[in-house]
Amino acid sequence: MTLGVLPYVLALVLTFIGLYVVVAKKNIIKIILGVIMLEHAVNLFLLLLGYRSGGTAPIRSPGDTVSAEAFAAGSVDPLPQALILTSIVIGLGCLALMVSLALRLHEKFGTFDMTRIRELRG
Amino acid sequence: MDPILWPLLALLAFMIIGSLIAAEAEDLLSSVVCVGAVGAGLAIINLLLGAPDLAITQVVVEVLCVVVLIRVVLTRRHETQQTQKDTLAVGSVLLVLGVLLAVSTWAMTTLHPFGQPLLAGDRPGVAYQYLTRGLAETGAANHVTAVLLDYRAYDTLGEATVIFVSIMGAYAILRRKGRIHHAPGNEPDR
Amino acid sequence: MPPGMSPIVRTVARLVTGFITMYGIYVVLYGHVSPGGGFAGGAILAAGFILLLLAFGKVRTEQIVSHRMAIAWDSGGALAFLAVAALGYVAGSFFLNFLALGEPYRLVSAGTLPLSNASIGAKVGAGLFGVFLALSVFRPAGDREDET
Amino acid sequence: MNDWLPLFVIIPLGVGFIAPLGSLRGPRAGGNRIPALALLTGLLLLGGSLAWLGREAAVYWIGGWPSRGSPTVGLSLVCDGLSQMLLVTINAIAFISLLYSWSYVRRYSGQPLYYSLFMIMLAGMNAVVLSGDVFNVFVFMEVAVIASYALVAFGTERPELEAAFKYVVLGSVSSLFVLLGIGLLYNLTGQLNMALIAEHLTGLPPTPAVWLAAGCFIMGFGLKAAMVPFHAWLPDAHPSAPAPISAMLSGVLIKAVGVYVVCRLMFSVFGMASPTGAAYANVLIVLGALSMLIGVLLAVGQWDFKRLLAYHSISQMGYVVLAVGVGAAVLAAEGSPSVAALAIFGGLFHMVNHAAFKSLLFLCSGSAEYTCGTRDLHELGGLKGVMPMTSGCCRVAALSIAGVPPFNGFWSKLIIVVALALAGYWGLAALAAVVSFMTLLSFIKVQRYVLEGDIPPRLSTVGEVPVPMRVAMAGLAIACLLLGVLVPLHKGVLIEPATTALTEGQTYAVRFRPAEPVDEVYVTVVETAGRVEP
Repeated sequence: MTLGVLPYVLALVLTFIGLYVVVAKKNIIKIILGVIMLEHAVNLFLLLLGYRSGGTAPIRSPGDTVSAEAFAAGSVDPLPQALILTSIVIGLGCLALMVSLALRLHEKFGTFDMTRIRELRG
Repeated sequence: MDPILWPLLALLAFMIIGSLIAAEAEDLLSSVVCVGAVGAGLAIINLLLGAPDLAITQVVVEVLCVVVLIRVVLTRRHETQQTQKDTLAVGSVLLVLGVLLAVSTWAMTTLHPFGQPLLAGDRPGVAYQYLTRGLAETGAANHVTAVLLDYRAYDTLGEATVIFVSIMGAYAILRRKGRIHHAPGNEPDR
Repeated sequence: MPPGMSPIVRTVARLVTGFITMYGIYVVLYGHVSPGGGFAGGAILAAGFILLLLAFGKVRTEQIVSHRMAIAWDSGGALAFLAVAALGYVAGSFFLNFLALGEPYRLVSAGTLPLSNASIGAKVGAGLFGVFLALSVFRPAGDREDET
Repeated sequence: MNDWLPLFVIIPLGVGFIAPLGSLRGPRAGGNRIPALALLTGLLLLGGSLAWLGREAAVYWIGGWPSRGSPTVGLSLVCDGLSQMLLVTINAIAFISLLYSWSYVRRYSGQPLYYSLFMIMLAGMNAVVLSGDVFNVFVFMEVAVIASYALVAFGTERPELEAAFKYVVLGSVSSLFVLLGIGLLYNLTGQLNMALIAEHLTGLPPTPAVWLAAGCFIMGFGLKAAMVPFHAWLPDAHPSAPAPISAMLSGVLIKAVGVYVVCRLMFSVFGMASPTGAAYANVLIVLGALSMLIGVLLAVGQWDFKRLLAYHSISQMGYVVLAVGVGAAVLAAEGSPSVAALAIFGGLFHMVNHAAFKSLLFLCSGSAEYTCGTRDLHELGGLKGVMPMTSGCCRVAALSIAGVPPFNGFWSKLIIVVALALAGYWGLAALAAVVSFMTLLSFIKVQRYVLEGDIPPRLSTVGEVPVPMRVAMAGLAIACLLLGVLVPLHKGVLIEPATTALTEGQTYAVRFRPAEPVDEVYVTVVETAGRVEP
């Protein structure tokens, strides 16, 4: 039934909006924003994969003495969360590089417009 | 249906609208702010779907990204006069992306539906082992940290290296002079 | 007008930075018990230092955390994490959790996890602050300050 | 010996973390200590990888998890024939590039940063080749690729910055598609270990979601391997990098992070025997043939030495992907296994040869740029008299890539063309021969304008490059010759195990899954290849 897959489809729509911005826009900052949007969309997709209806965070509080199996039956999947943490960090790393490049490009070419930069490349 | 489905769909709609505004906004600063809003929406969805670690990390990283981008854009946004929009290229890009979106949506219908992942089924994958044996074998109450730093610690070594490399890369790109002295005829631009 | 922002921002920054740093250290060290961990806590620490940098400008912040210190802590944190992994390698197989697990829900439990969290927290905190320091050379007004 | 595997990653990472500390004590204090340390590490890794050649497949479980009685929760390092071959190629080219950059990088500021990024890129590539877990491959691919972004922009001049920005954006987009593919696989199989995913995929019907996952992987890793529809970044990125980095990028990075992962996923995880195997094989064939043809067509008209080499990289990688694709098609159609093995053998052999002669060509172009200061073929000329060693090595490399008999390029191209013909793809065999001829023309042009002819007045005072650069180039030239002449000697040790690793396809799942404890229902690992009934 398609309603069950609706959140995945909306995450996919976000992915393609980000892809559109990266492909169609000419301004460096817009391209960087497109990559950030793409990262948000893929992280969201991984998050939706791990959810279990009625699930709680996979963290045991000192108070509960429920058995391991019962805890496992009630909690959300921790593995996609670990993947997303790694993906957020990788996204931050790429952003740091892109912003550094954008600043140096602006310093050397004086503009953020990729078409003018490609002409002036020399 | 699932109690959290309607708030989730509302937040997803908010994120999609935010992304569209960020894509089409003329002024760079408003685009940056819109992307910040999309990130904040994602942080709230993290809380909704039971991922507090991610919510903290997402919020703080989002704040840092938006601060960096605003500093970059603050004084350099006067050059946003759009070069003439060649509608043919934009149209063809939209067409291709539309076809790809349709095909992937059709392919996604065969996934396990939202809310009933493999973990909830009778043959759970590796995540069931992490949940049942996490506290006993690693002693960590936070199973996400148990996965990150004990079961799959090698991944986290890679991750720490990613941060290290991107920072050293940023230093390398931002240093004052690239080449010290040049071969004859290969002078720097200015 | 001294570099950085208005006096109001500077006084608020002076008040808040202590709490932000304390909260960051808490999130790093209690990563294996409560939500958080090396990356979240490190990012919070970096946010605290960046607040200082924005409020007081580059020169004053350099006296507190200099660029060279940021690189040293970054490499040091990375080497510490690799050392924890190498000790595990010596004690059996790579990344083995060789310390005693202790009783759960306490600070000193889960073997090497708090050590790994601390080293990653230091690394991410110093690293992000270092990048922001390097980026801040391009002042908002667009003219280039003296090179660090 | 088995637990040496993590050292291939720990040692370069350790050196990579230590190197920036050298820049703390003032710009000149580092001196020769860091380059010497890096060179020593490169030599150590090369020796270790050579010692690993010819051993049977090994698995190393990280964190000691399976031995503690719990089934598959940890990460594994897998070193079978294919990984051993790539390990040797990566570490050999890395050692020679380090030797070359000993004097080449003195022209750049920030030497400690250069060696730190170089060693971490090397560690990332070693880790990708050794890893047995899909997400682990993704993370260490990111490590290697982010290091290469910064190294491409190391010269911080106008063209380098613009090329590096395009490379970062396209690289980030392709990595996110890989992550999408991993998410899809996790939803379907609940596993991340490649062996277990393969095992679960055999049980699953070929639903569209599996095709979407495979499509995401091909798109993501295809861009890293510069296959045609996604090759736009390579002709800008590789020429603008410093010469030893161009050698590493073209010689090894697009193989270890691109073609190797595509082969591993297509053969071992998604499997050729499944009904969809034929579809995957045909996709590879189409991509390979397109890359081969378009790469050489674009290269013929080039007058910038390094851009010409970059386009040829795309074309030569097209050969590798085409040969492996044809081998996969024969396997999928249950054709004669010997023809499939021959095609895959040709493809992998050409991958190793390409690593050797393309790196040498980039190093020679770097030497020409080091002394004459220009990359434009019009302004070069007559280097034969002035730079004898560089010209000799350049000639050897040009003859190898063009496929002239005594050198290695000829043998691998010959095997590929023969395999294509035997497999019944006559059209593609003819295409491969035509492309090889056009490559020959292109490199006759290169030799004519760079080596022959009279020296332009401006370059008359040009001398030979410093000694470390000459030794590095000579080493690669000898490797090109030996790889070609001693084929019967080294094929049994180097290429054959890699071919069998691929032709055995999904038995990868049986061989590299950990031994389950007896009380569990799973069967223990059996060496013989066979279908696993869970």
